[in-house]
Amino acid sequence: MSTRLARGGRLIDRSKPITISFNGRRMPAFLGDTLASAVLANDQMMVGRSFKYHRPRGIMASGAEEPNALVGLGAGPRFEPNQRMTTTEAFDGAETASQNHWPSLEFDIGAINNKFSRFLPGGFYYKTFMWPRSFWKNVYEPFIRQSAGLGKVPTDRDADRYEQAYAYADVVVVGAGIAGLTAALGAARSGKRVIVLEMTPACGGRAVVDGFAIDGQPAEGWVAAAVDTLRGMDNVTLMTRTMATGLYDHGYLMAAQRIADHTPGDGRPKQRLWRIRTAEVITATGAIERPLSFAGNDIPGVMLAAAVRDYAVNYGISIGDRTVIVTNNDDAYRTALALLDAGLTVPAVIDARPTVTGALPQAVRDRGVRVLEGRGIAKVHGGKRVTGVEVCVQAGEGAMIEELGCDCVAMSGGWSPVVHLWSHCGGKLLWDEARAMFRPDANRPPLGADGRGMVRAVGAANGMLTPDEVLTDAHAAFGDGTAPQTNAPDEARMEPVWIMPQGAGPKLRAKMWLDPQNDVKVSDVQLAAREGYESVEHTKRYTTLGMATDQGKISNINGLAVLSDALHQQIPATGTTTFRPPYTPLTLGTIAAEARGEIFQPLRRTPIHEWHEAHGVEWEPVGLWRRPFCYKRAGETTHAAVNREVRNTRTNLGLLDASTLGKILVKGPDAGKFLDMLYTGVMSTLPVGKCRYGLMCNEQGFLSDDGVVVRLSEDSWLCHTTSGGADRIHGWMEDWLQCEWWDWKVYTANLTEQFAQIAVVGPNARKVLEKLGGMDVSKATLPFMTFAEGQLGGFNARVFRISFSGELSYEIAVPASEGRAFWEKLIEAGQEFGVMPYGTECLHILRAEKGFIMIGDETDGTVIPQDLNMAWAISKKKPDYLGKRGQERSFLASPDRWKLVGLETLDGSVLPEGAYAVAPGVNANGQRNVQGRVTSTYFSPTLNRGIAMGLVKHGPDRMGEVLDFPGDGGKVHQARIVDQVFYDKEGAKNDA
Amino acid sequence: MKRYSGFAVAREGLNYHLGWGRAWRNPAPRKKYDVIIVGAGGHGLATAYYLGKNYGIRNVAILEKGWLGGGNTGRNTTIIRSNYLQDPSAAIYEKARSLYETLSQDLNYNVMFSPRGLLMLAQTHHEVRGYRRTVYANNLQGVETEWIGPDRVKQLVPIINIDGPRYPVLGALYQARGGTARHDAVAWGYARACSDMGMDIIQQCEVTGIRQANGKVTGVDTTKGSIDCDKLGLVVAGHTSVLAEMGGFRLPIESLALQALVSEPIKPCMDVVVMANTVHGYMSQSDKGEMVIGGGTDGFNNYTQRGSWQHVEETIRALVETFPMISRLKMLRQWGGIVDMTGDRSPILSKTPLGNCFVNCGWGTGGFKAIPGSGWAMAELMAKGAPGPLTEEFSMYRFREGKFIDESVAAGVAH
Amino acid sequence: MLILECPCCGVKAEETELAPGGEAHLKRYGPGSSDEDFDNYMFARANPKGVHFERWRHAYGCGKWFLAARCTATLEVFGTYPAQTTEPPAELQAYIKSRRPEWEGYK
Amino acid sequence: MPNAVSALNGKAFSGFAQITEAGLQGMITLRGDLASPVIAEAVRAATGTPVPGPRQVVSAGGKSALWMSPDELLLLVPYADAAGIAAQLTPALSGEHALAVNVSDARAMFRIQGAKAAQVLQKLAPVDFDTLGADEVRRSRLAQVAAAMWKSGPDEFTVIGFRSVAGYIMGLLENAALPGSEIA
Repeated sequence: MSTRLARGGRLIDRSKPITISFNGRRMPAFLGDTLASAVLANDQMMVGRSFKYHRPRGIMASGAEEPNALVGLGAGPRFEPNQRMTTTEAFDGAETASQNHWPSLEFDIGAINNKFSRFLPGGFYYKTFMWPRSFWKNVYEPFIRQSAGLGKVPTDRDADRYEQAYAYADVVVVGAGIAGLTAALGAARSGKRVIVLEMTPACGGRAVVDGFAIDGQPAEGWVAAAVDTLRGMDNVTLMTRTMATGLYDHGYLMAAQRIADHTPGDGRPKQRLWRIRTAEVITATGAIERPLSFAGNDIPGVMLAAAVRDYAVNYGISIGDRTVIVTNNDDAYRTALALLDAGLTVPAVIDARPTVTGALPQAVRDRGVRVLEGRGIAKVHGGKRVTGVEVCVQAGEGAMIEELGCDCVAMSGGWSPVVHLWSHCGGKLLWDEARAMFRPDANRPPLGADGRGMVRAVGAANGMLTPDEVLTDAHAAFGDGTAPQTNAPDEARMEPVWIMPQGAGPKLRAKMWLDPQNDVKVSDVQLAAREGYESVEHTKRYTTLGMATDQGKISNINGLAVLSDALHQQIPATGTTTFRPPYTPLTLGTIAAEARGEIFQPLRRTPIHEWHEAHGVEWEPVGLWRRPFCYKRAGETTHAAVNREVRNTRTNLGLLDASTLGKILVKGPDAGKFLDMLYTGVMSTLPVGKCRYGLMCNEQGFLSDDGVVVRLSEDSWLCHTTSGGADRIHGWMEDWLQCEWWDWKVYTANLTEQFAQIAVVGPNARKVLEKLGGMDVSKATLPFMTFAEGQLGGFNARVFRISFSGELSYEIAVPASEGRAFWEKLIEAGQEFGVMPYGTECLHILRAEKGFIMIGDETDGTVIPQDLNMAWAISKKKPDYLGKRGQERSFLASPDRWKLVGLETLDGSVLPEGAYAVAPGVNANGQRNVQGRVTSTYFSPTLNRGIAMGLVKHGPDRMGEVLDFPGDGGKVHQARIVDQVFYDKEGAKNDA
Repeated sequence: MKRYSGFAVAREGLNYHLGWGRAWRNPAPRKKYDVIIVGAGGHGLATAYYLGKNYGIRNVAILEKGWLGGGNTGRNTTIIRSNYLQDPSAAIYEKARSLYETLSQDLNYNVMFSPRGLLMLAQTHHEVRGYRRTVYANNLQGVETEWIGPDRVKQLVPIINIDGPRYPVLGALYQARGGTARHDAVAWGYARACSDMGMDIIQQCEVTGIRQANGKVTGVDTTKGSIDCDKLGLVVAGHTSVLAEMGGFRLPIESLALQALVSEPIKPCMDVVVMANTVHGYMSQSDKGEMVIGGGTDGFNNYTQRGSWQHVEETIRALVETFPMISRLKMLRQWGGIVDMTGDRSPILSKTPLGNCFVNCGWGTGGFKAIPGSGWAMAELMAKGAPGPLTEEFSMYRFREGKFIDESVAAGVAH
Repeated sequence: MLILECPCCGVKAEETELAPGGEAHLKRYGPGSSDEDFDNYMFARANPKGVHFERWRHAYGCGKWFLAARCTATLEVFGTYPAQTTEPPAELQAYIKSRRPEWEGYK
Repeated sequence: MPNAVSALNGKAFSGFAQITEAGLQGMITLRGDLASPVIAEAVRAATGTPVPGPRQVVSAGGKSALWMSPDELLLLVPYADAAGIAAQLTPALSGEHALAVNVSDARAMFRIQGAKAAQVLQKLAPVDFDTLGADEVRRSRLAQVAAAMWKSGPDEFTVIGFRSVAGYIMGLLENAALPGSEIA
């Protein structure tokens, strides 16, 4: 059984007991425990079920590479699935639950898959589940989805908050083991701005566990001193609990800092995502131990040798009473020594190497432990826990020599450098035959903005495995003088062992797990090779090797080796799969950071926004703005409110907040010439004080924006744009001025937000302005399409006598800071004239009744002004304007284009929005022919009937014709083609 | 070749699956082929497959510079839909969708087509207008879609936040027979079928030049020697411009990086595909349980298959806002692909200035869903040497006339 | 996630402060131009896998457009320069040549 | 201007740093050839300062001139004087190709104060504040909106953004300054 030892555990604080729960069982633990060490202290070896066969799964590792130990953590708004126990700090009251089983961890119905495992090899689903056809969607898939998936589904809104922050550095050192600390000290002493990132709460990495001396003092002491030195330097920032998740182009490093993961609900952000821009990255990310592939290597109790050592030294935990060690290298003997030091039994060390010499093995022999040379494990006994192993000759086919009873197997297949960060941004690897590993190829590093290498790997991450190699390599990164020295013994080379035993037959190979979470076995990879999935990417995708939540940290290299062997080629010929960010899974909330709720996106408010809110507004999002759609009175429907606003504006007085309209000042000797290029019409001839409606097209010739242009003075014009168009059009102007006509003397300024603009509309419009007083707004002084500036009711105002409704109408601009006050003044003064505010829907209906087009309704990016019968707004004389050439292309110049007309249903009903007018027959693809479509359609309270506008083939020549518009539920709407102006055709009202 | 079936799997199981043969051969290139397709992605393989199946043209080589299906076919978010606004798009995407319905049986390879239903959320009045218009168009195009209200959306997607503070869901464009398929399986299934017809799929074979004589293509130079052909089809997505350069012509194409990501797997919680275009994010749940997420493209030319981080961030924050419960899920893996964007964001299936050289490209961010239809139409174009009804609108010369196929007008995006 | 130094204000801006603007040095063709010239101006793009000249706007900064020479295969930035020019500066072209000897040069 | 109200009417928040909407502030956009002596004279007359160098802010007697782009300055003057000064600038610049316009109402200004003021911005702007000059204006973004920011005093930053998103900016700054979210 696994239990807490009476002493030891350098990371736990025995004076601070805590309690966690696992599947409802309360378990005592200590501050400093991980969830993994906490449950192991309580003999909970089995912690989950595998993905495919639902086999029992135990903790295998002690860090980020752990494939099995995933639990649901917390509850309700703090529930988090797939939490990795080996990297999650235990805290008092932590609730955890195992995953992927039903009804219980101990008894799981899904384990039936295990019984049929030989019929469910890699990729079996591609070969079956095809008949009958409908069964995939309705039967097979639901079953597969149900038994797949891992964690439970969160249901609540996240209770925690997250944030991000930017940081800048000359050097970022990733990993605070002895390699990282050595490199960081070198960089810091050379005066560089240094950031050190360590994923765990404590620094030191493996050295402090393996316990040799550095420069005469114990590794632990040396590490503590190095950390103190770094913390004491102004040019160094050292962050623990911070995972470098990904490296992106131009030295952009992403790092997730765990702030309140282990102190939930203390008010701090749960995590902070650092976006670090650095000139250089030093990866000191260490190495990951490889499992060995022998039958039953997935049974709970079979663990990585170094992990067994970590649990003993760091957490004072004995995984088992009797631990058999199986290895192909010397390092695993450190585990034997650690266990012996802890007073535990090591029945034997099974070493695949034919002859084993060297200091570490000798030290183990000296303590009376058998070292079985040239041996391997044929199979492991046990179901939910190891009970023993069968020893065999590694070179043979698995015949048993002896059986060893044990409750833990500590395996070591050697070490693989952690090359993820190096690879994320294009760094290449080389195969080091002597060390039997892929390691960074210093000649092909990831490139920075200047095209030169931006990453260097040091220490174990660079393939250096013995302490002295590591320190020498790390020191060389920046160091002057001599590298730190250790007293660690020399180690004999490991000898690669890809399957155990060498000659294992199919039966054994089908029980050798490569990827214990996804249940990928040696036999599956061999099957993929046999079937021609020869590319490593094919094999990965076909078998799902390395696609589990650990992303193959422990399984990839063994899988590659097995694949290479099956293809009879060298490992480098096979190559590796691509390493994708993030290194460990990154919480989505951390990525979204502050952008939630009210600050999810900017909300643009006009100066009158709050007034609308206080007066029954129903909002319409327009870009990032909110505009009043209508103002509802108590008990009023939206439809009724809109109709009321329309009728009142036509008969009395309406106010519209038009502040969102774009207002761009264009000034300079060449401004007129510039505007003549920008608009389809002529603006240079516009007299000062006059207004003119204009259209803008893109170079394609398609209509992109419209608005009223005002000549403010001899050399300055004010261009109104649509609400959505303001920034776009201003950018468009600057683009042409800066990049095409840079010798033209024109300056622009976007004044959109400088002014609040209010449309005062209706028969009583002039009356209310005259009541305010201060300016002569009479028909004589201020006729239609003119402009004046002055004082209106004590406000500095610009008054534009323009109309988008067909009513007598003024648009008045006042400084934004006074917009609210001016609006309220109009409301107050307007009472006697029946004033009411109106919204965008009323605005739309008013303009539609008058047959005015609306950008975004009549236009959709494929419509040209000619389609809208607006040739009158296009200058024939001008040699050029933006879009003119585009409009000359055959399809745009075609006489067969759909053109704008009015549409009136025969029964007075409202045509469906977006409906198409059908034509006889079908096209070559069997699609019904069409001859037009509805662009705007409303109920007109003024005319008390439906009115619409649409684009119809040869429309203007077909007045009076009736078209069919298929609507919803098979209903066909019939509408007659009519003049697009439905109301006050002669324009008497506007002229009042 | 051995037929796939449950019985076959069981039978082989008794023999530890030692009896399975290769899914596709791995031949050396011959001197000459009737047709060479460059690019063994879904579109290239499908083109070859329908050349053989529909036109009996089987002396075909498919050349692939890397490994088959290793481009965008194996990097996309596997969404299948045909609810496009414009007639030509609707025609070819619906052709593809309907072929997907029976593709597993046609290929004897389970591509796991899952018509689980697809929603495009309308979150502004502008989108409501655009999608209602699309529904009316689809009904006339023979594409089954419907407009559904917020309540129905909530019913189909219980985890969605209908009344988000910023963009309440006003309804959705719903295609019940839209869904997903297993992307790798589509490439592998076509490859197996092509190989079975005697076609040569030649991997690790990069085209380095295009040979021509008096205005007609005669063959290609490759890293495995030069190979002659009567007809050449370029079906290489993001690398089309590079091949076109070899052919001596330019295309209205720009190569951009598009990113996608998956979360860690959780138990089933979303049975449909949801696209939210106002906030630029779309999401479905794979059979493994991963939430499969995609977003927008970079705005600059890029061949690195590495996109810029801010697009991932934009997508995630949009989806966390739309599906608050995913906040504590974790991103497991992110990756990028190189998409080929045309001037109107619609594909090109066309003859080229070079005789007997045809191009199929410009699928941008939406190619996977089109694979069978694209292959079907391209095969017709190449076999007959002239465009059929499915391809005639997709000529590379449409831009000169200004005859665009612009899908953005319905606020729809081409994912 | 690119960094480009804005030649107008000197800020080393990151991509999120910039707006990309497509291929640089396109010659505008207006009325009177041939269909082919106009088509090429509007749509035909070099889209090279390698050295690319492109437009950027320092949208969140000084608001100015500028041009950049960048490798689309490695994202190496060779340099940035003002937009008011019809072709890349000679010294920049020389530098690119030194970094990419196989480059055919600016045409 | 008795009716004038700034975007957030002086709203304030106290977290690990003090956030304040600075109220009404006169601002004038001046575009032209910044090397021209005429411009230099006009700037002197308006703010009492010389023309700032690239990315520089210069101040005198409560007025400032900010370099916004190679052909654009932002002049900070008392709100009540802005319209008048803008009006005087135009004749002062006659004969010169230039543009001077009052934009006081198009913007909102914020102050962030406290020993950890920089941390608030560090969470929102892709800017290296350690290397930001004492008199340097940095135009960048705060999360999703444009802003100009500079170190306006010991332990104080000033931020200028657009008026319509003043509420969003305030929300960002408050959130970033929440107690407990200090960076180390």
